[in-house]
Amino acid sequence: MPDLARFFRQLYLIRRVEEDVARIYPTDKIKSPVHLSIGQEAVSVGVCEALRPDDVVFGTYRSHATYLAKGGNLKKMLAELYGKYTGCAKGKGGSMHLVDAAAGMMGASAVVGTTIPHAVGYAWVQKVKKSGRVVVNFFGDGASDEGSWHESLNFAALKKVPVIFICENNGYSIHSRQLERQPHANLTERAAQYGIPAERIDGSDTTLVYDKVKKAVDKLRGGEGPIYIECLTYRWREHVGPNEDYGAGYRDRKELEPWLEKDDVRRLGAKLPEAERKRIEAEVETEIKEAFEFAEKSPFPPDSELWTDVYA
Amino acid sequence: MPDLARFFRQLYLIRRVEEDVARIYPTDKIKSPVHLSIGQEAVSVGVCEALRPDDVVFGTYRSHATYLAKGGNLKKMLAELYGKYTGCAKGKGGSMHLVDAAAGMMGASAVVGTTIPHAVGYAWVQKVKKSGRVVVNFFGDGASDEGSWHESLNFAALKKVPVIFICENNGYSIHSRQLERQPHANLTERAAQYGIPAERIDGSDTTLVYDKVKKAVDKLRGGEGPIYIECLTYRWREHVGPNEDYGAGYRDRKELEPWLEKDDVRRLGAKLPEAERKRIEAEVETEIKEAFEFAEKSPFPPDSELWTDVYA
Amino acid sequence: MSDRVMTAAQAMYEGVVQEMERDDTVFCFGIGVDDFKAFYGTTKDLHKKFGPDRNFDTPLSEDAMTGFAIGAAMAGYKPIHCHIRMDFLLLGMNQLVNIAAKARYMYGGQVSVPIVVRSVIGRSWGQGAQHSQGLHGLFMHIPGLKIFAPSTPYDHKGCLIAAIRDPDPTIIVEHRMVHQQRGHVPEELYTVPFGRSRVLQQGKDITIVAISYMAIEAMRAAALLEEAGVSAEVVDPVSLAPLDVDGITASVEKTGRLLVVDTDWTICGAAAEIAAAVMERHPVPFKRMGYAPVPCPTTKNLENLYYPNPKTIAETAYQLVHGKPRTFTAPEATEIIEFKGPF
Amino acid sequence: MSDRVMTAAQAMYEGVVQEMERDDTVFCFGIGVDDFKAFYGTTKDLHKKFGPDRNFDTPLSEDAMTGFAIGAAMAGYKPIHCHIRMDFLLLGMNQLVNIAAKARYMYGGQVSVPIVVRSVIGRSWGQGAQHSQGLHGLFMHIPGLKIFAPSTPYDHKGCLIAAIRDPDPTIIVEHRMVHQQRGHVPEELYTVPFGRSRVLQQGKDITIVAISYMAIEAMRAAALLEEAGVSAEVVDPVSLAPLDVDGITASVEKTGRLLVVDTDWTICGAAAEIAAAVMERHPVPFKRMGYAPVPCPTTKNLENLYYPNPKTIAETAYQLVHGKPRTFTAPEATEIIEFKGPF
Ligand SMILES: Cc1ncc(C[n+]2csc(CCOP(=O)(O)OP(=O)(O)O)c2C)c(N)n1
Ligand SMILES: Cc1ncc(C[n+]2csc(CCOP(=O)(O)OP(=O)(O)O)c2C)c(N)n1
Ligand SMILES: [Mg+2]
Ligand SMILES: [Mg+2]
Repeated sequence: MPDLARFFRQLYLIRRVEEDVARIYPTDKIKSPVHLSIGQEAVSVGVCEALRPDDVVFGTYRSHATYLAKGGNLKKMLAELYGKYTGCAKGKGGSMHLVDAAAGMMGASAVVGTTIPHAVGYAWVQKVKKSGRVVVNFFGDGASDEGSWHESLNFAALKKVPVIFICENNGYSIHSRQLERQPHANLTERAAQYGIPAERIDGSDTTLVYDKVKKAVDKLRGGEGPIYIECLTYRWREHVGPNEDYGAGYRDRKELEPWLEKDDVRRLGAKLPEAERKRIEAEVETEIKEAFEFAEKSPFPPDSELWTDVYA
Repeated sequence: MPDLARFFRQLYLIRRVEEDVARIYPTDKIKSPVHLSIGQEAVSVGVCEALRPDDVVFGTYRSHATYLAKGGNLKKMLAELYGKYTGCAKGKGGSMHLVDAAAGMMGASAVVGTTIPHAVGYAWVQKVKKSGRVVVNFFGDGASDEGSWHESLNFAALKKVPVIFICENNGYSIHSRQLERQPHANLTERAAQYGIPAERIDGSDTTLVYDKVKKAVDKLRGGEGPIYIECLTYRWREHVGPNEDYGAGYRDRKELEPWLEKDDVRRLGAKLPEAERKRIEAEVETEIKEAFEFAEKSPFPPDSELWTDVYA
Repeated sequence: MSDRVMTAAQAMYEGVVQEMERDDTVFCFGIGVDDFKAFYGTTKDLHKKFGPDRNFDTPLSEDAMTGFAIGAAMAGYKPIHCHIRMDFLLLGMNQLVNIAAKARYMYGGQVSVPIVVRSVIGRSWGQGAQHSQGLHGLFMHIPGLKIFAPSTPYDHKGCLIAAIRDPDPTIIVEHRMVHQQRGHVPEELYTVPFGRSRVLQQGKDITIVAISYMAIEAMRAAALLEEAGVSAEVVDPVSLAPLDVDGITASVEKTGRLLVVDTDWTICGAAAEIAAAVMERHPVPFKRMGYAPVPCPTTKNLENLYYPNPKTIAETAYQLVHGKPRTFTAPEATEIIEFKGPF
Repeated sequence: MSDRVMTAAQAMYEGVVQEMERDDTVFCFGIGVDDFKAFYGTTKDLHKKFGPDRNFDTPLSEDAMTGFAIGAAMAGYKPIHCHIRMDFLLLGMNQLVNIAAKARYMYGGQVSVPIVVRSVIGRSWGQGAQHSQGLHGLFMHIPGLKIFAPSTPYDHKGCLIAAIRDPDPTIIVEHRMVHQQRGHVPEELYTVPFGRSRVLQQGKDITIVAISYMAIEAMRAAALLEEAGVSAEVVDPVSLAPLDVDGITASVEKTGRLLVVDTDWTICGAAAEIAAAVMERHPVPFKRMGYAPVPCPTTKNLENLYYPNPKTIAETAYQLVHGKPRTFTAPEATEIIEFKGPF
């Protein structure tokens, strides 16, 4: 049963964390690139709410939402963005390499398309071990251009591994529209040709995403797989960095409008009793405030950390 | 108009050259791997007969048939197999890297799938120059597993370049059946998803292949492209080397039988008046004999050739 | 001619425009070349000037796009394939190493592959392990490839033009912090030769061979060393393949000491090669500096330890010259000035 | 124990069987591992013995299959990814360099990638430019990867077991001509240490450091040199990353001369690194030998010039020791005996 309050809490948390990241960014306290998910939160929340804690996700450089939706530790995430020793990767990874193995967030890569086969390999082990655990891979419409997409889907289908491919199609790879890189906007139909059940859905509808993924997860736990879901969504801010970029020339603000109307942070919030919504918001604000304070106060890693974690 | 005598001549030439290569192989005069096309000749002949001399083809390590069908020089091919200075690559390339730029055979690579994007790049230039020339790429069902296949088809379709993708599907990659590597035997359907007109045909029927390619070529000369044709065929000998390998355990000789019946060397030969067939055969035999003599008698490259052709 | 002072990025832009005007077969392509960021400004509006076939965006398909360039080059065109990060070349390695570097040889001279691969080292602003790599050491290993790594605006323009006109596959190693360096650039078309190093500063006590951005850091170190009474000769190899071993050795014969500083790892890298090649000819005391032998950390304080800098270069050089340590005080790091985020 | 004499390929087979018996999470995969050729016999019927999930064929998808191995390793399994040619690793470079080598670091220690990559140098029988390459120089350049290149049957088994048990990504550089070498192999499970070289033959006049098949050629050269009164110490690095610089330097300190011979190119290769690392510590006269700096030609007479051989190794060593040339007469080349075609 979808728990709207819980959905709202997660959406609100992610939105507000990223808004604050954007707000703080001009201070140069975060000295590394940030790729914000603002506008795309419903995909991560809908997907991860349908998962068990011991299920596993692989993300991209744009993974603040995925990390938090999967239950990744907020303090460690912000400390990581600040380059602090208390960060999830001790400051060595930054925003593009979020990881929280305990929460099932297995890592994110800054080279587009590279985690797709990782998810397949991880899922194959679950199948062999009959663990019942499910693996999800988040990637974009741009990543779907890469050879690794074809090779990974083919092999996942061949081995029938319990992986869900979540294509977060926000219509752009940096400033290139999908149709500037692909002859047709038919990634779902392409995926289906590998014999993978594939569907294109509105990725701004958290409950819809949840329902689809929940059904997929149930199938996969029973030993079937893989499944592909293309979630249509929209990136509200610039590709990288804290700002909007509707003045840059590659897209018009008009494109944003329908997505603003479908914003589930607002839509789901409005469905909750006001007192409950306010309580959740207050809780989340406190959590965020504490996490930023934690990040601010934490120390940078000692020099010796340069040399650790290369070889075991 | 398909010229059956010409088809037969080309099929017979290729078949007989390769049979003689196989016959001579145990003498160790050819000290490098040979991947014979015996059984697959109809694809190369049907395709290349539909091309103009200034059209261009890119092949694979299994390209004896492609090279000869495109009009590559036989003497230079055999000299190349013998490692001689008079070979098409001066002995530096061997059987896996046949090339005859003057005849439009632009080269063959031993790394599977690598020439697919070359054909796309070459064809793109023809489109930009409006040269009217068409490019053909030969590759296998195995090559279709590679990421370069996906990336190349996507880009060719996006840019609408005049390239014909000829998938020579002989059902195997070395000893692996297609269905051991792909969930479904539907490469044509996959190709179609890129918006490429795609068709699966019997690759043992030279005239059929010719007709299909002829139509494709006419379209492409008019500026449309690309086109994909999957030609079903069968490799009669072992993956590499001169022998049959039905005793190796991975396939049964029964599989070969229908292909023997459809053998166009025999079928087309039988359609010709006997005198004409005999005359063609005799001519070809002389040509082959002379070419082997040429290869035998030619010198090995001088030591100084080690150092040439690296930088211009 | 102070009106001809410009950044290295502007020099690249000027060079490519002039070559595209001169030769219709030259074209640029790669992710983002025709967007408003325009590949660090170096391909700005080339599609408007020369048409959409001569400056175009691509899907994320580094493997096939490298093969596409090779095919276009085989057909007689001159592709300039642009990569915003050198790290992404790893996806094109098979085409670069197994085809581009070998095609003419394995096809017995019948085929040429005159591609230009521009790739930018993305150091600065917390790029981390996968967006900061200089990997020229990998490509120097492969016969058949040519490599430029310019450090001055003058050489940026001259190397680009030389690469475009050359019949061999050429990789240009750029660096986004070098892109912002300013210097004099002649208006006319000119080429910089392959296989010729450049003495950036004469000196007599030690030869510092420094690559790409490290040439700039080495010049800063040389200034520190001068204050300490050490006269450093700073040599920029400019061309990494072929390498000007004779020119570098001549400098070492004069100074009697060698320090190689790279924007790459030293193990099996340019620093190993330059040291070994010089030692084969003229053995002297030497040292190598480069990335710490670890992946690049993101956080600034560790990143500062990861890279050689004017202070550590000066200290290493001083030790080599005098056989004893001396501590140098470095000026403020210029990194953030030379490239500020977010990407 | 003459009954325990076997080929290096047999030693690999024995090692993998024993490890798969010991540890259920170890599995082999790669093109052709479960066919009748069985990856040079080293994976023969493992799927029958251990089930189809523990020895399986794959599509031609080197990039994703490398990523697959990484994902399986992250999930706690121990993949052994088999490549019949080292040349094909170029298609997996992105996963190996950008992920496997960096994952633990960029994920702050939370993730390990204990993959084993077996890759075979395919020299012999006219393999040409794309099927004969040793490319270990590329991988040595990258911190985070470990590399073995054994030359004895003993080390083949011990390196494989060490690689399987190691928590880091390890590449094993094999050579199909070395696969046929015979030697004593203990029955029990044992590991060969990373970072330790092996003295194959003691000597006092010159240290010949020789890698993979070149260790075998160097032993043949040492026999020729002995007849000429030169006592060569032959050192096999075994572990290329980490490299036993101390061990190699100790040998050079004893002999006073160094010759490095590689089955790879020397520019930015293992030969450059070994020479530079030793010279930094203990400068002596030295030389490097490896592939001629060209793509590998197919025809036999040029191929003979492309590779170092006992004769050229002995001549180079003799020149280093005596400062003057001497011509050696080499025994018949053994290549065709060690690997005969067609593939
Ligand atoms: C292999 C590779 N090529 C190019 C890039 C540069 N790049 C970074 S993000 C990005 C866009 C990817 O688009 P998509 O997969 O749709 O994800 P989105 O950013 O829209 O979330 C590109 C091209 C990269 N990081 N890796
Ligand atoms: C990238 C790469 N991977 C693996 C190989 C080994 N290999 C050589 S030929 C071949 C089979 C390819 O099958 P297919 O494309 O169907 O062509 P066919 O041999 O059937 O004509 C393989 C796997 C290779 N040469 N290159
Ligand atoms: Mg996108
Ligand atoms: Mg096949």
